[in-house]
Amino acid sequence: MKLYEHQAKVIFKKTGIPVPKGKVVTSLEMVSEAFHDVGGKIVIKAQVLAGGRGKAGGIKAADTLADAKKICMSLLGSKLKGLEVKSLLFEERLDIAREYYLAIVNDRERSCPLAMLSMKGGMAIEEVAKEYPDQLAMQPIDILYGLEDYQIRANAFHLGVPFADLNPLVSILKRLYEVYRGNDAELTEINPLIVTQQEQLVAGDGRLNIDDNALFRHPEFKEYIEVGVEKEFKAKKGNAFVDLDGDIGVMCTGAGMTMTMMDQISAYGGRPADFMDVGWGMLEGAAEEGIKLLLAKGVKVILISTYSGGRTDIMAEKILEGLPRISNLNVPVVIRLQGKNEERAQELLSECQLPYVRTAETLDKAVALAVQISKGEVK
Amino acid sequence: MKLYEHQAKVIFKKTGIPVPKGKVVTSLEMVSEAFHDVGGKIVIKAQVLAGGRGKAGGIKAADTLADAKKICMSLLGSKLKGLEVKSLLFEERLDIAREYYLAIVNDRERSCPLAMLSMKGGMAIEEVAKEYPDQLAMQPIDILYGLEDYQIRANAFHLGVPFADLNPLVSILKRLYEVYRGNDAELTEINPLIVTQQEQLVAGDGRLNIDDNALFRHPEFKEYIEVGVEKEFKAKKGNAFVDLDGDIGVMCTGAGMTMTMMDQISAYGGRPADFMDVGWGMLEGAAEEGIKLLLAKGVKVILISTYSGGRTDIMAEKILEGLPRISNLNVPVVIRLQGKNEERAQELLSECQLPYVRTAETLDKAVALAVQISKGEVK
Amino acid sequence: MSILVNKDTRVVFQGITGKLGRYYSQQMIDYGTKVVAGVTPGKAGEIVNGVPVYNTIKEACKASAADCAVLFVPAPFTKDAFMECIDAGIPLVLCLTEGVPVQDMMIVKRRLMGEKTVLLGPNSPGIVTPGEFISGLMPKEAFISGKIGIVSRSGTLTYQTADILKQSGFGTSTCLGIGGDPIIGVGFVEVLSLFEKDPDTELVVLIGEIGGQGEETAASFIKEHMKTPVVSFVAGRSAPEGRTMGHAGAIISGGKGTYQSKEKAFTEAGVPVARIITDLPNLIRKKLNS
Amino acid sequence: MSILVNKDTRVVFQGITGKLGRYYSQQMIDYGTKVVAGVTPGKAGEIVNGVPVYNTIKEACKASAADCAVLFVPAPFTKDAFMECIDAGIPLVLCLTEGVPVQDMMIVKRRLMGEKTVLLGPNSPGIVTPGEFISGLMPKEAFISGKIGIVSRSGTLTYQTADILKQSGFGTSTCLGIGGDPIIGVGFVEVLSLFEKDPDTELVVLIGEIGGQGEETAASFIKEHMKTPVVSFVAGRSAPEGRTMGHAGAIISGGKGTYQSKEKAFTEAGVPVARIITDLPNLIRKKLNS
Repeated sequence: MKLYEHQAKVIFKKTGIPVPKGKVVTSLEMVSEAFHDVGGKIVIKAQVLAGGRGKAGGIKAADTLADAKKICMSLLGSKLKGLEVKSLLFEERLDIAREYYLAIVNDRERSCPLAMLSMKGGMAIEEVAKEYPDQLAMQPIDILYGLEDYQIRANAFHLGVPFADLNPLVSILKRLYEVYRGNDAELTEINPLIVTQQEQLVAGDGRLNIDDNALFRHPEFKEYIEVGVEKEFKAKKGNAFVDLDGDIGVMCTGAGMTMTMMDQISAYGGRPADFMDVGWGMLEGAAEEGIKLLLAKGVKVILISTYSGGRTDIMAEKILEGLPRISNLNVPVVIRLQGKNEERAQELLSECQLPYVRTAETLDKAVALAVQISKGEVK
Repeated sequence: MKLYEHQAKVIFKKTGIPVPKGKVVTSLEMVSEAFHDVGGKIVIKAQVLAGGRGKAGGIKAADTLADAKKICMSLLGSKLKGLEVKSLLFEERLDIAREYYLAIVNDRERSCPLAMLSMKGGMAIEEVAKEYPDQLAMQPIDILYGLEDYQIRANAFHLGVPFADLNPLVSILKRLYEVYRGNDAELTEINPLIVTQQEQLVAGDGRLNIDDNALFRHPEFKEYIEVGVEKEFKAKKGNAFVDLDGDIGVMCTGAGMTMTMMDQISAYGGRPADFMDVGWGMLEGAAEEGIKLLLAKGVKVILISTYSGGRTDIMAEKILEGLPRISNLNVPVVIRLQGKNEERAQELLSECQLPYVRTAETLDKAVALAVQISKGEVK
Repeated sequence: MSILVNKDTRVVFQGITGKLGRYYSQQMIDYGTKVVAGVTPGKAGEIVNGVPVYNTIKEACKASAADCAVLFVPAPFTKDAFMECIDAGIPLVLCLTEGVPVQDMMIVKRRLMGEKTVLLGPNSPGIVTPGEFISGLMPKEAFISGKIGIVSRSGTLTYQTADILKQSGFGTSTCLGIGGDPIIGVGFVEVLSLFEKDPDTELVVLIGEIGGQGEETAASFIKEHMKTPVVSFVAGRSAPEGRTMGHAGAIISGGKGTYQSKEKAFTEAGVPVARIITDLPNLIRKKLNS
Repeated sequence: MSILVNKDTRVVFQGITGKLGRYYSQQMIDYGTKVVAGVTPGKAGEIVNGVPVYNTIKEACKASAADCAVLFVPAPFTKDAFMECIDAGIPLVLCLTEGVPVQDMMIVKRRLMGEKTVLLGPNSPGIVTPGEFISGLMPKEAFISGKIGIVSRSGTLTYQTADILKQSGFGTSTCLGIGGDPIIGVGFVEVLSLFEKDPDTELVVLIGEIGGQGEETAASFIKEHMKTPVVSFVAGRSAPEGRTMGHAGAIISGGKGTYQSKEKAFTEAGVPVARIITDLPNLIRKKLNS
């Protein structure tokens, strides 16, 4: 899960990383109090989970309460990079002397955390990596020992960090690593880390993405979870759901199988409406929930197709049990179930009397049929 | 530094280890409120840094407020195992079903932490080790990985821990390791860990000794430091001071040298009044403070003796500068300074006109002289 | 011949007393796989599916001379189970669990350095040597014995592939899934080098997916070190960037882990890439006849 | 001959720009020891006592081919300095710092496993090969060249012992203090085995103290592996139980680490124990003549 800037900064502050004075605003009524609490000249930042907010008009300066009100009226509830702006962060405006980029991320290839440091703060890191690769220091971290001071110093000297910044940088990057380890982060980033004219180092922005699989260790993040259709599906025992814009509703078990199904649909000229891995939920009625979700999206055909190491006979039972309960089921449902106990599964499907059910023996045939139906070539 | 039971339990609680409901009482005025706050039947425990408090009469049950008042009157300000009782802990009384011993300690020989677990809770661990060695499980811990669940389980099965206690024991011992690591402990112990009749596991007692050298990482313990003559001496740039009961005041640099001086005094029939390692303070006026401390104790002679890698000429200067400032100096001061720049040091000493100063060239001669003075054989 | 497992492999089954554990251990036994011990803390002395249960992996190994651990353990406890197995010195550990935290796996990988334990998973569908050894979720229906090695990053695709091969008359020597998580035990390269040494594996089918650099690394290994021919399929050709496709590992981000990059690497290494998975038999035939 | 250090040893001096660093590095240079580089973060390019200063140990080693690091670093930063030295692969690291936290040293000891770096200290007074190499706090006044090896757990006692020997005409091959902390780098055993291999060390004087089991372990090593004769002194015969005698390591607790136990172990190993330190020359004479 991805935390918003203001949520990340709460954790930064708790870990000892200096952050600017700030207030979250979610309605126009809060503007006046927040403006005075922060005090002086402020900056107003739209809280959306996307980079490049500044360029997109999501970050504005306000010198007066009237300014602040005007900005809030235009930003709150608007769409920024396709995302609704539900809250704003009012922050004190800083006098910037220079900026750094700091991050700790998962390094898949080395199976360890990776610290990143650059003096090109404020730029997107992908750009820095492309345009100034020699100005981006990357330090793999032995997770058993953590990030050592001397490692940070060596990288800082290499980049030419001014001596005055050395010790505070070491301290802040070590704390960022604490944030990473202490919260099971996949990524945490300060971009930019601002050095003010007064020589104070302050986190100008904050990113913190938490490993969903580790949320059991962090119940404190529960309140941050935003309900959406993907989360809802997972809560109802599904494995994963990604919304796409085609017309063939895909339901599968296994991530690889689901992607392969989408690939085959595309290769055959069809358009998948989604990525849906029902997983073990297929044995426990999640298929029914999945079909309802697909129907609500509006698809031309539903393709339930898998090759499973779970009992496909039970999957067939559960699917056939659930289908008649779905009152608005008005599109054909192509079913292919192969794998453990597949003979019994196919027997059950062939005995089924539901008019909208089509069966297929193999992946190939099932996809071909679904694509044909989506194109209106077959019913 | 050693924490009191009630201080240790505050940290236990913060780390998620269950502790009984309790209140600290430091005066008779607090008894009534504390008694009612804890509620019901209570136990009153003298807070002193010594084992075997129960047998020594430092732990008493109270069923009524009158009982509690009586017990407090007798305990507060009394001496227990030679230590003044300055505070009491009022705690709810638990119905004990069984007891465990849990500890994490430094394992010097293996250079790692050591977890200890026994079903002989409530006994002193030295006794358990001696009388029931097979009922004490010891688990060395790889400090890079920490204590693993499976290690605790294997030890618990080996000891015959009932299944119902298994998971809570694993959880509490892991948290005790967190206490150890998170607070730079030298030792932390729960003895006993009580299993109540209601099958709750609760820390009945708590010990937590912090590594003095790591206090810079734990400013929160500053408020726990009790001022005493030893601490005061260290604050005045001395290295270490241990109060003994002889009549020869010993002042040295280096722990090994100081012990060796004491050994040699004893071998020659004298009695050292102290262990005093002035350390680098010898170059910075700490000798003067040390002499005042020894005079306040009342000694027959002061022996300043070392062989140092620090500049002994500066040591001589500092000592000779400080001596005339000590108005109550009424015993002979034997001085031996060998090591770096010793020629200049001995020159300075030989030029000294102070009547109570005696010099010696070697360890042997200095000790012999001090012992003779202490016995009145020489002046 | 085969790699990693055969008819002599002796399995200790962690979590045998649970519902899933009972079912899948029985499936293994029915197939003829030697399940010699079970482990569930606190259940020592029980017998499940005819197999004695112990409290700890170490005890079970000592009593049964097991050389392979199969773990059915919930994700929050998987790291501990790995540590217990590595500590016990088990040569092969197989883990099906989904959802193990990434930082837990970083620690486990670090622990494996210099140890002899081979870890398959987590999130592996299992490993099969047809007629000799089955484990994990692998449905026996998919496999016939033969000379094709299959290694896959995806679970269901592993058996799907075996079935597609079977329909075309190709059997497998050993078939295994390395798991779809970002950090896993053995990767493609380790498995490929085992297949390369196996005289009875004539060709290897590699099933990759988008995300990470595992396929690219495998391609350069194949180019430099393998004589055994390899054909491949990479799932996710149609997946959009920046969205996690079910597997935590299956994501294209920052322009990395794309289908195009993987296809290019394989093609340069002389490894044909099937456009759709059902094309694999054709590619195999061509490769074997060339 | 000598152990660990000689006239060819090349020193990088960490903390050379501080007041103590300037003084003690100059002492070394005056003695003839090769101080080839200094390190203070942020002071690269400076010259102190004629020695060029670098920002990091790695840079300093690369530029100067140093093979020994001498650390003058405050206790809170000592662990980091150790890690930097081990990472740089320096063969010998010498650390005088007092007051390093025990858990920091546990991590350092773990890091040293399997590495070639030999760590002397922390809280070591240094190491001397008379006429060739001096370091740490060692006062040159105490040493003349000879055939006695000295190894000590205490700082001041190290040179006190050398001086007592010198007064009786005995010179030393190499003299070093391993440090009085509970957890240290090399212990008695490692040093004894080096002395055993040194043809020019005819006898070893071991200076122990109460606390820990280092002396007992040394005694059993001597008994089993040493031909070179050893005599010893153990400080703390008159110390009370349960009180820390200055060194965090010097404490008798729970009946462990007593003088009696150490004296017994040495006596059983054929190592005479001096009742007072000034008896050492007599014991040496007897031992050499027997």
